[in-house]
Amino acid sequence: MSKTAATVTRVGDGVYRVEEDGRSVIVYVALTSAGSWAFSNGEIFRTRSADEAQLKSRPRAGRATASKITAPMPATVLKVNVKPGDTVAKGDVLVVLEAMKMELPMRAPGAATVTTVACREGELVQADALLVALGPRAA
Amino acid sequence: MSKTAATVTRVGDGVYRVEEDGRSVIVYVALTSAGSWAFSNGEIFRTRSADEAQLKSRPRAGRATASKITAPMPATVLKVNVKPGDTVAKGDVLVVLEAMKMELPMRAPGAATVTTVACREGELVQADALLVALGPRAA
Amino acid sequence: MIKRLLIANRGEIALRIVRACREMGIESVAVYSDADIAAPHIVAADRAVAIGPAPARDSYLSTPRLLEAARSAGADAVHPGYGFLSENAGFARACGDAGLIFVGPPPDVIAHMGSKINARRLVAAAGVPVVHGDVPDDQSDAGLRSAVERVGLPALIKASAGGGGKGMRTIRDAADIDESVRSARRESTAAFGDGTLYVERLIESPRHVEVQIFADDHGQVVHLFERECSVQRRHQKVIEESPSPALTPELRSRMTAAAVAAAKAAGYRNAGTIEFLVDGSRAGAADAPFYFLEMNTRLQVEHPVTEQVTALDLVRAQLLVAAGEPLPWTQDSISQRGHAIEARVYAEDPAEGFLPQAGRLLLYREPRSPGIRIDSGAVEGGEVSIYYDAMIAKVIATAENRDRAIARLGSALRDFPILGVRTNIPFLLRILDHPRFRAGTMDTAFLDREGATLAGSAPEMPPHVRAAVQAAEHDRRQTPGASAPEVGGAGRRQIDPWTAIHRWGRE
Amino acid sequence: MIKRLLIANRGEIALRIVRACREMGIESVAVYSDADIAAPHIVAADRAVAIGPAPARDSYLSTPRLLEAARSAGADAVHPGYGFLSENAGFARACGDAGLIFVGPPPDVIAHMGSKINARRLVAAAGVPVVHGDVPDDQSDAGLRSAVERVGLPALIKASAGGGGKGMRTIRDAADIDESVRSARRESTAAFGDGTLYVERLIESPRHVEVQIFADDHGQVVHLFERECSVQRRHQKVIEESPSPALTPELRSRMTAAAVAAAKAAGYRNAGTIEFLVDGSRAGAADAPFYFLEMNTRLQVEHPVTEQVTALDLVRAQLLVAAGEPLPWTQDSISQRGHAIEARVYAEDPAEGFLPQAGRLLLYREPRSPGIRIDSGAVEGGEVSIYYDAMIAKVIATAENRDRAIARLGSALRDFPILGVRTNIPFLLRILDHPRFRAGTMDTAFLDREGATLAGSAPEMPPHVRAAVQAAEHDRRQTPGASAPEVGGAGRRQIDPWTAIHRWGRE
Repeated sequence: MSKTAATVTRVGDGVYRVEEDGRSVIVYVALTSAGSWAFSNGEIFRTRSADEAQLKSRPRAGRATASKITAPMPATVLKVNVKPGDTVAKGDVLVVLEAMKMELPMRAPGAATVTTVACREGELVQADALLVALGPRAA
Repeated sequence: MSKTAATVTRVGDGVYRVEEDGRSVIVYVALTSAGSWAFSNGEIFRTRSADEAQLKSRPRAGRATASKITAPMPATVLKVNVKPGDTVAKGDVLVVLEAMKMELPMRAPGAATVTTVACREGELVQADALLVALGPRAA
Repeated sequence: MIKRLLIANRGEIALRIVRACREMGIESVAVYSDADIAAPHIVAADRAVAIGPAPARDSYLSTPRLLEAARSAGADAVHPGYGFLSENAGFARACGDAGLIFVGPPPDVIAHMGSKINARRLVAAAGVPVVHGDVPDDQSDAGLRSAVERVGLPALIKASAGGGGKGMRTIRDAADIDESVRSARRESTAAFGDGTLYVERLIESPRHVEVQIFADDHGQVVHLFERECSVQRRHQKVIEESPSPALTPELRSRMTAAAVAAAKAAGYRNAGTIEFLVDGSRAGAADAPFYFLEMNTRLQVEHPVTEQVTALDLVRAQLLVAAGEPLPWTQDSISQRGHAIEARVYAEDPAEGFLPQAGRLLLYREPRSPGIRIDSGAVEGGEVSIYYDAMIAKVIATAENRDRAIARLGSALRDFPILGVRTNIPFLLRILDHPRFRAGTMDTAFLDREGATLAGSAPEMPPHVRAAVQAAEHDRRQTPGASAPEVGGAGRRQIDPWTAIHRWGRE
Repeated sequence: MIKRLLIANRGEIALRIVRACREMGIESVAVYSDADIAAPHIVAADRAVAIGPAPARDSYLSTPRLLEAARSAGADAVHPGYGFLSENAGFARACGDAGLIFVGPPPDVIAHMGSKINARRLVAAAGVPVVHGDVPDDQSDAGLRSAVERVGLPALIKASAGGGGKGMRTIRDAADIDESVRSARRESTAAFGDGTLYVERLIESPRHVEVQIFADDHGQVVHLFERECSVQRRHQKVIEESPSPALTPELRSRMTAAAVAAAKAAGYRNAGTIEFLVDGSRAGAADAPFYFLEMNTRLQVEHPVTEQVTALDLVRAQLLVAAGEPLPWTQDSISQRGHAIEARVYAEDPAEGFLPQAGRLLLYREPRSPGIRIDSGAVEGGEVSIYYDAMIAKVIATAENRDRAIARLGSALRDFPILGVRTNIPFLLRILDHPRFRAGTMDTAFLDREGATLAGSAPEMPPHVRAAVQAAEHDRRQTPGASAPEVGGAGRRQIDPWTAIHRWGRE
């Protein structure tokens, strides 16, 4: 786009008016050590600080690669459906977590054998905690 | 009253819960160098710091003693009805101030003679500024 | 339809108009004086244009600056709000000459109804009752004296250009006639540059009841029922409500019909209000006499009570009608349901003769509760300026009936902390508790009569409030680096209540 | 009348009840878990009692702790709100045994309507249409198989104790019957300790329309019209409105009559809701078939939309009726006017499969605008806890008609900044813009069908947003001592915009 100048004016606690060609938009900003949050006109924006980003570049919460199933958020372990040695198929529910009155079923990403079960029913797990480790499906 | 203990808990920015015998009341507090403000259940409370108090122990704004008429608040001088030497009767309007779209008539507290007029029409005066000084009524 | 609207006002009404624009997809252009650069109406608008220094006469009252702002922002319409230039025919005409849609009635209608004498003649000719009175062509002292004698005492001398009680005198004793005439003429000339006076018979203990009307370019004129505005101090409305406790259904239909007749006679367009006096001694009677008082050719401060009981959006309708569209309602689609009461929160000190207060809002937290609407241009940390009026907020309570609305308004006001300037909230609460108000029998003299007792005096801090202040001082010492020591300690977001508990043993 | 009410709940509904108490002069007693010590419902209440650790089962779901709190606070009544123990007959009975007024229906009614099979039998006997189905006494796999065969495919297997879709299975292919029966039984037993199942014919693309009813101890049963709740995700309501775009006046009167009949048959008391399915393929037709779904024996989350279109206070009426007083309304005094829509703002990430979000609300500013009501228990600096549900606020827009209400809700949501946790606000806005929603033709499968597209994905920061973030970072560097660096600089009350202006040249 052509070179333009935006004027940013702080008009309140975390509230910024960005003015461009006479038209102004309000942007709400919150900064944390983990990165920045912004809200404008109904859209939510987030950028992560370097280390956070690298932290989050790990397998997306609740998904599995390197055959590790991790907790997407702090939660209570409601149900553990597998034990080491079990063979599971894609989509099987391995563990059911509960947080904020919602059940979060943790499913197998593909056919595999359970090598480790790292959580107990009733226990409170933190975000990114290992729940279940999977190995290759026994032939 | 009998000795009781009140528990005060800060529950927000300037918001305090005062709990006594299980019943709690919310008090909003703002502190300034000039003293403290408080609001609770529709009532407004104010205490002045020592120097402020002494400052304010001067004639109540807009009233006159020691025959000085002072501005009750920052205002514009709309009209000056008197000049030095004029004799005035109790209730005569000496000066009309304007602030916040309201006319504030400054009246003579009693029969007197105008000794000084310390303001000009159109000028902006600060709170407690001298407007008119009065002397004893010439016999 | 309007594409880009310049709002020639500030504060809560500017915000109210910005919100209507957003919902309608109209771009809003706010204007600001040097005192308002970060004001909420500027933050909310799509565009903002500076129009000059803080004093209103150099900014919000300056027609050339406002027109220049409209031009530079590319606006195609102007909404004047209320106050400032909203009833200035010259401004309306100048907008039209500049090719801008003026959101309001035609300039000549504003001018005509702006003269109380002309308005009185016009509505009387339309069969609307006016107070028995006399408009002398001979404006000399003698001419007015004989007019007073023809009307009879007690009488009221009024200024044709008058408003807000200026140039108005009550005469009960014939000996006072000449002095009253002269002082009224002096005051009127000084205030309006027009000393023309007329005389009306004094109505004892009147009720102020006004009817909201609305007219479009397509011949439709409707009313939106009444507002009761008898609770006023020195002609300044303090509490407004709808429906009026003074009206029977019969009286209501007679008054609304009269209001529509007056609007038609005036060739009115857009939103307007017909103010009536109802004979207080007969209030509640189906045949209580009522009289035309004046017409306001703009949106009223108290329009929210009408919006609440009718569930209609008056500002949106103003913009539609101004753009030449038909009214979005027909008379029989408009109903009055439930009860709404508005209280105006002013920065003033009732205990000091209602002296207006200026200063920074150290703490400002609006109550939120079902049935509570707050229209305000204030924000915590903002400034109540000496340059503009002292109204901080309008609190509007809506409920099933009048008693519930009063209870709801009361608990909202008790939960509306404003610190840094004194407000009339304690005064408002005392009004709500007054038996006369509860009974709905207040007249326009109610506040001026009861004012002294209702004003109250600054209370001493009770022990529990002192305890809280001490805790705040303690917190301030604990958090020296706090950005906001004024409001007793660090920001909300760092609350750890367990560490913030204090115990105060006391006698 | 009730003197002191214990509110056995938290968050926005606890606040809602506290406010009703204040307006009625009833003392309110809030309860709090360790996670809620400084929560708004605690701040607002007259009294507050700690009831245990954060997990609900040890606090808000603990009957003994709640009863002990009521005893120690000297309460004479208990309002359960919604969720938690609100539909637990045992809790209602325990309150009664403890001599406390339970604000809700009698325990046996809660228990009876809690069994979907019993409720179905009861309303059917009262002539209320139910979906063609079969309740086999033989609960074996074989017994259920033949029940499915009698009903015919496609069919729905449901758990008698069910709710929220648990223990429910859709069967389109006879080959799936046995597996569906077993898994439904397993799920139901696990969730409710009761594996009893029944079979209903599947209604294709149904509308969820519910009717608010109210009954007192004096034989009066009234309805407060309907709520349209078809916009739901996995049986979780997201947007509710009244009136329903699917109902003709004829259908409305048939459904409300059926709801009143069901309530009478159940010997109901206080506020309740009859949920119906309307055959979506016939929606908009006067003779569209509708079927009883279930009865909710409590106040609904979405009660505000009914309050907005009827201008009645449901919580106040609940308290009056619970105290044995007659309903403050008669059926013909209740009207439905205008249109109200509620959107539930959840802490969840639509782009990540609607994963719930917990965390601190770094910034939380509610929009204020005429016609916008916000019911929320959230506050800036507060915590969205993993222990409770993810609803942050309900935004209710009321306007002259559905289109205006949608526009009003949209601009309120665009003006509702919540930072610190992701919310579904962008998702809600996309729903409001969806042609199917605009047309009012959505069925209960709408969101699950369109969910993927509506969920969207986390957007990149556009240049103007980046500029604001850079300005905030600049301000933070400028004010190292600020108590609240999280929210970009010093507190509101120290704004000096002129010193806070930055310029960003960019390509």
